[in-house]
Amino acid sequence: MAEPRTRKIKVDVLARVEGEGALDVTLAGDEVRDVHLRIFEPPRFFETLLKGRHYTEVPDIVARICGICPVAYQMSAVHALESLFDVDVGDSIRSLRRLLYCGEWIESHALHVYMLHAPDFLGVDGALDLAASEPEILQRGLRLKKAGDIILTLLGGRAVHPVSVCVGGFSRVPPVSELRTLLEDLKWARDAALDTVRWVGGFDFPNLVQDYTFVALQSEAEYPMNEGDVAASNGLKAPASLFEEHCEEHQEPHSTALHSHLHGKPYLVGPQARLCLNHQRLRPIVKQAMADVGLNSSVTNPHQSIIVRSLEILQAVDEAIEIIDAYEAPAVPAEHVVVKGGTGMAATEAPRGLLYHRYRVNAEGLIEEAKIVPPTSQNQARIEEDMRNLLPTLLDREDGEIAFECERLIRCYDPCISCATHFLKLNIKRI
Amino acid sequence: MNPYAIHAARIAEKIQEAPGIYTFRLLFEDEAVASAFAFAGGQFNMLYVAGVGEIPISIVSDPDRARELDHTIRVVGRVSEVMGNLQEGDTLGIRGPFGHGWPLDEARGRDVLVVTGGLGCAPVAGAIEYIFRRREQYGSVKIMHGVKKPRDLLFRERFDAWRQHPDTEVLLASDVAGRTWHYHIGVVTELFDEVEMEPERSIVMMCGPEVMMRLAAEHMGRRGVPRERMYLSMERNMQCGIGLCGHCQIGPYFACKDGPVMRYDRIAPFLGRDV
Amino acid sequence: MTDRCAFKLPRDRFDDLLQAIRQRNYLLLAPVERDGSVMWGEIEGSRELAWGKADSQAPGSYRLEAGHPERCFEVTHGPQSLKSLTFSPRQKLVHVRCGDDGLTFDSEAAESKPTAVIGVRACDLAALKMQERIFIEGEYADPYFKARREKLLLVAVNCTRAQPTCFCASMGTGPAAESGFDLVLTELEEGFLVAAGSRTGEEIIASLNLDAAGEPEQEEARQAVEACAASQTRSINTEQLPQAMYAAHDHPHWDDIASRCLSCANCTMVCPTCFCHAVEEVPTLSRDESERIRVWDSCFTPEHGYIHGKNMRPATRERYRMWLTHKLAAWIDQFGSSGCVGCGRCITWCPVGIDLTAEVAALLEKDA
Amino acid sequence: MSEVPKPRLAVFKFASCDGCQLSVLSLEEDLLVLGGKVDIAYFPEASSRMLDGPYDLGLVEGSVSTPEDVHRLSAVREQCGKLVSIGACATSGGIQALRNFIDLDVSAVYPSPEYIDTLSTSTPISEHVDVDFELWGCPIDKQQLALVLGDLLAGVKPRLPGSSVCIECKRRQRTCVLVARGEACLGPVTRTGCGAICPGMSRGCYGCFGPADASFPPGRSQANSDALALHFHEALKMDAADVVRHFRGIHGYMDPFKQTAAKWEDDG
Ligand SMILES: Cc1cc2nc3c(=O)[nH]c(=O)nc-3n(C[C@H](O)[C@H](O)[C@H](O)COP(=O)(O)OP(=O)(O)OC[C@H]3O[C@@H](n4cnc5c(N)ncnc54)[C@H](O)[C@@H]3O)c2cc1C
Ligand code: SF4
Ligand code: SF4
Ligand code: SF4
Repeated sequence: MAEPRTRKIKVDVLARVEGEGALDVTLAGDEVRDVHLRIFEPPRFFETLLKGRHYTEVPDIVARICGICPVAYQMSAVHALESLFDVDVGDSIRSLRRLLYCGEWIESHALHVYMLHAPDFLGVDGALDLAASEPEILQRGLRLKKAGDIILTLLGGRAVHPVSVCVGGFSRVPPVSELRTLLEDLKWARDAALDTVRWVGGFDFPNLVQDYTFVALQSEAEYPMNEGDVAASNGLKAPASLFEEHCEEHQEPHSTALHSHLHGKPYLVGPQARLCLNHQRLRPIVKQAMADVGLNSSVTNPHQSIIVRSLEILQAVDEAIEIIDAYEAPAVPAEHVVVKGGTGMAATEAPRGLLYHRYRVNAEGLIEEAKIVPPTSQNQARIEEDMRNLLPTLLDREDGEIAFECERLIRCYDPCISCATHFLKLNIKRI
Repeated sequence: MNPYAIHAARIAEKIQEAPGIYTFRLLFEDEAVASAFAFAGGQFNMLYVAGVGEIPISIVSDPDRARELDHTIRVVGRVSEVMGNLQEGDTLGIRGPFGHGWPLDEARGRDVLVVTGGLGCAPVAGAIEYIFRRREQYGSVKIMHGVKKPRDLLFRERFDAWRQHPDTEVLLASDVAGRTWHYHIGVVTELFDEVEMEPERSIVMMCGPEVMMRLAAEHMGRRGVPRERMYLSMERNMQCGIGLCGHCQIGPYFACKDGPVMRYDRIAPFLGRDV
Repeated sequence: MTDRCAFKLPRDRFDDLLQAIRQRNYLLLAPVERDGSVMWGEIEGSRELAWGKADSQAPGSYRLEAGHPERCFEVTHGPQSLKSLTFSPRQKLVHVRCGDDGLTFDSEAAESKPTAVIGVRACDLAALKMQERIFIEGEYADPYFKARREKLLLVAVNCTRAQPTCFCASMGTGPAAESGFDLVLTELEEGFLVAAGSRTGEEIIASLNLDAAGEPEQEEARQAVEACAASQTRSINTEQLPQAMYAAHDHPHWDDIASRCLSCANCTMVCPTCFCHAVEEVPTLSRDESERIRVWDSCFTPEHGYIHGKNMRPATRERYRMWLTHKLAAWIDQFGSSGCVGCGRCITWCPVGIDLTAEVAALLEKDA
Repeated sequence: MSEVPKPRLAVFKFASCDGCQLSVLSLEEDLLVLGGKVDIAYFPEASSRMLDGPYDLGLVEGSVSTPEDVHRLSAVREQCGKLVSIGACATSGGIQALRNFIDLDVSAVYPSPEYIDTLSTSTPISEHVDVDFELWGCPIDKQQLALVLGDLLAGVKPRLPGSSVCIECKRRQRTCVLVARGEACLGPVTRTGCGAICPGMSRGCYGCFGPADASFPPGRSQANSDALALHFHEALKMDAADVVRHFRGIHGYMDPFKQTAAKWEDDG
């Protein structure tokens, strides 16, 4: 039976979660009564705005959903549309797209690791505070981020909202000689990424173990980015086109973000999920680094996500170098597209986790319906669950300390750099 | 020589002439540059403020003493504003001198009529000093200067000093009255009726807003001053100062290298026009 | 076409010519295909030229299509002229350091590498001559232009194919390259004719041991070039210039143009004689250093005619009028000849296909 | 010598994608220079240290799209000496201003609309408070940002060119995609600043730096988007709906793009 509520959710709405949020906690004595992570980023209604636009405009529009991971939105969108139009991009385009995505992973992860997360372990308010105490660390972080930016800029024209991605391929692909100019910086970045893993591996991690259901793409050939089935640690494995059958969204009264459940339960997407479900496909240098810091593929302490992210930087840098070494320019920058009406779906792995898009397109190539499920909204329910587990251990602390610990935990999930984390206002009601 | 080369100069003295108007006395840092520098009255320099930009500013000091370069600057916009905040001891850059100045040779033996408005008196000041130092070589000198408000009058002492020279008249006008204003109230062209002139032996030098100069030139023309003996100092956008950047064109002329002082008969067809 | 001592250069020896130039330590620049048009690109040999291609130009439109498979100069002129090679679109002028002890200025050195440009057209040579007059023959010589110009070796090509946008014949600048080159080529059915225009050119030809051209080849070349001139459909009636342009200052047709013109400045950017430039100040964030950089500018920009408190050319009407009046009238008074060499680039590369020859014709008509 | 306090910088966010704030963090070496020149008093994206105002310089990202935003913005204005809006959202309402052209019925899209507090429009900062400077672009250009910050901190009025993308495209010797490929390109009517990256990537400009300001000193844009629209229709054979979509994009809420799109919508 089609539930009326479910149907309503299907209406084209994307409640963006990156942005501002607050946490409302109600404690009744020793009991945690209510935990509400409130996201109040103003909704931007992308799914509505996409209606009536031409499919060729989609990559430029969805990029604007997030300035930190625009490539992820572009990738999920073009894959969804290509699956509808039966476009098969060749190996060369496929590897260029992977390279572009590597750029975004490096940029986004380096930003999170150095600028957002590490300060929690170093006892500073922000990474810029390191300028005086540990300038070489800060500089390494900025330069590592830049290594991602230069890949994005070379392939896409600029690091934020790159302009070359299109359905069928790229508007322009670089000649071999151009790509090679990246190698020197990337080789530096590989060393820097290794140093980063060692550095964060030595942090002091609060002891917190969570019982996660992980969801990520899984692909036989490679650590997942653009392709793969949707897999879960509970054993689920399904083509991405069936994502919505397993993961459902619903609106919580306290938030403009839609919450997702896998078979009715919260789940986690992101680096930890990817690692758990794909660790066999990590590159040798990454496996070695992981062993060196003594990390197990199932990372259940959210604070250690900083190590996983650092490993993924290494993975992306090392892979980028390999792609460039093997690159041969495709015969044409983009495959020819024959428009047809219908629905196309795809999921890719944004830096912060699985990102699902679905488009219904008419015969003229105009979008009739769009659905976008970003990673942060999927993690929402899971984050609240974490809070529920964390709070009982903090009950005897000052409100300020509780706030800090909660914020810190939320930051582990890299919801989006502007998100809840820092803007968080903690309201504790004790009754 | 590279015409784009800029030379450092130090502000030896800063004088506030009026609110937002300053005269800077500049000395080149490099002795070789200083001793090679020579200019004619009415020429300008490109003055440069680091990190901000370069603007054309007339040299108001005496061409006979080229070591000390005076520039009177009115704060109006981006570059001039920062310049106005510079202090004695600060350095700025100079490129110049550029352009063609006042027709001081041609004026020899003639009556000189100077018509200026607003800050337009500054670019002529050097030329006037030059004439007075060779007083006997020139005929009568009549200086007519208009301002919007009495407060806008600069160089009050200079006007007073000039007035003392033989066979010289200084007439001032202000659009509006003021308590200390003992001079004419009205626009500068009205002063023309107050002076005796012998049009056929006169030469006119004008500097001020373009409309004012056009009206004044037409007026003088009606009085019988030949168009080829009226000279106007023109203002245009100047990026290079040497006739290459194209911004300052007035018809077929480049205000920087063919001017800024230009003969009325040549530019009359283009005055008040945009090409 | 002036008869020079011409030699036959078989097609299979074209590369020898290029290598002879290269051996003299010149970098070779030639029109190579880039993103759907031809641009000056560095080549090593003749292989990289646009063989078998032909361009087709019209107002606001350019397409690179298949051409005679054995010819490399069927492609006429792309958006670039020689301008970008001598008057660089972006030229650093001065580096400024701001220390405690005041300012230090370092002028950028004027330097250039020996560069041979293959495939220069007659209109480009005429434009170069014009720019030389502006940049190095006036009161102030521009050292950067001069340094670049001195290092150029020019290999011209006589045009045997005119575009519908070309009107060099009416401006007296083409289609034959008359002077100002080191070598000149004419592409024929069987190979090329080559002639020298300078001592260096003569030396290069001498080093190749070529046969002198006979009358039949010379005749073929002459006819091809003449046919090219005869095929031109556009023209400007230069007889009444410059006065008629000045007189058209208040013509209502300017408003008509302004309704179509985008003020985008493409026409001035591709124009091989336009010389306007602005100087940008680019300081570091710390402000201890700054650079002054000269960039191509245009009378179509909002800033071009601005002086404090007044914009001399506030709207498109005045800007287009500035451009056309300058090109066709003021230029003659300034530099002795028209600023337009009839290459038609501004017609082809105007996004909306505004055609100066048509606009002039309308403006020179008596008021409608 | 007593220490002169450093100017205090604050960065505020309204409805946006964060890309423009990210440009601040992407300043690389200049970020450290900036950190040395100012006291970053409020910049939640970069630091959990959030000091109260007043601030000497405020950067505002994002558009006004909720009733709450309106109040917060006026408080922000009061606290900031100089206020600079950065990016398309802040200067023109951004891509989300496309909602201004549709009947946005929140109850139709949210299961429980009573929890969604939104305005039916997304509007630029300057529609609500005075701004001292606008830095355009989606996202803003890092070099322009550095120039403007440098000017403001040095007490210089910032100034950026208002000419078209085409100028930069030609300076970089790129092939015009509109002329050589017949591909729609908004470059002729879009303001320069991005480095003409779209033509550099062999595609048409989609206007992310907003309408070129054909007037100086800055004022209402005079870009002739009507003429370009007509050309799209006549020479590129675009239908009216397509013309509308081209001008109703990231800066669809800005005149003259807004008016051009409206005209073609009426005709179509
Ligand atoms: C020959 C000559 C002599 C002069 N002599 C004097 C004098 O003695 N005293 C005096 O006070 N003034 C003089 N002026 C006027 C003086 O040059 C201007 O007041 C000055 O240029 C104003 O500069 P600003 O940056 O302060 O003003 P703004 O109004 O900020 O800028 C005006 C100038 O900036 C430039 N500009 C405009 N738009 C842009 C842009 N987008 N990007 C970069 N630059 C731009 C233009 O060159 C414009 O003319 C003279 C002018 C000329 C031509
Ligand atoms: S036509 Fe315009 S851009 Fe060209 S040189 Fe003349 S003024 Fe400059
Ligand atoms: S004439 Fe054409 S190319 Fe020139 S500014 Fe106008 S629209 Fe642009
Ligand atoms: S070319 Fe246009 S759309 Fe592309 S980045 Fe530049 S301004 Fe934005």
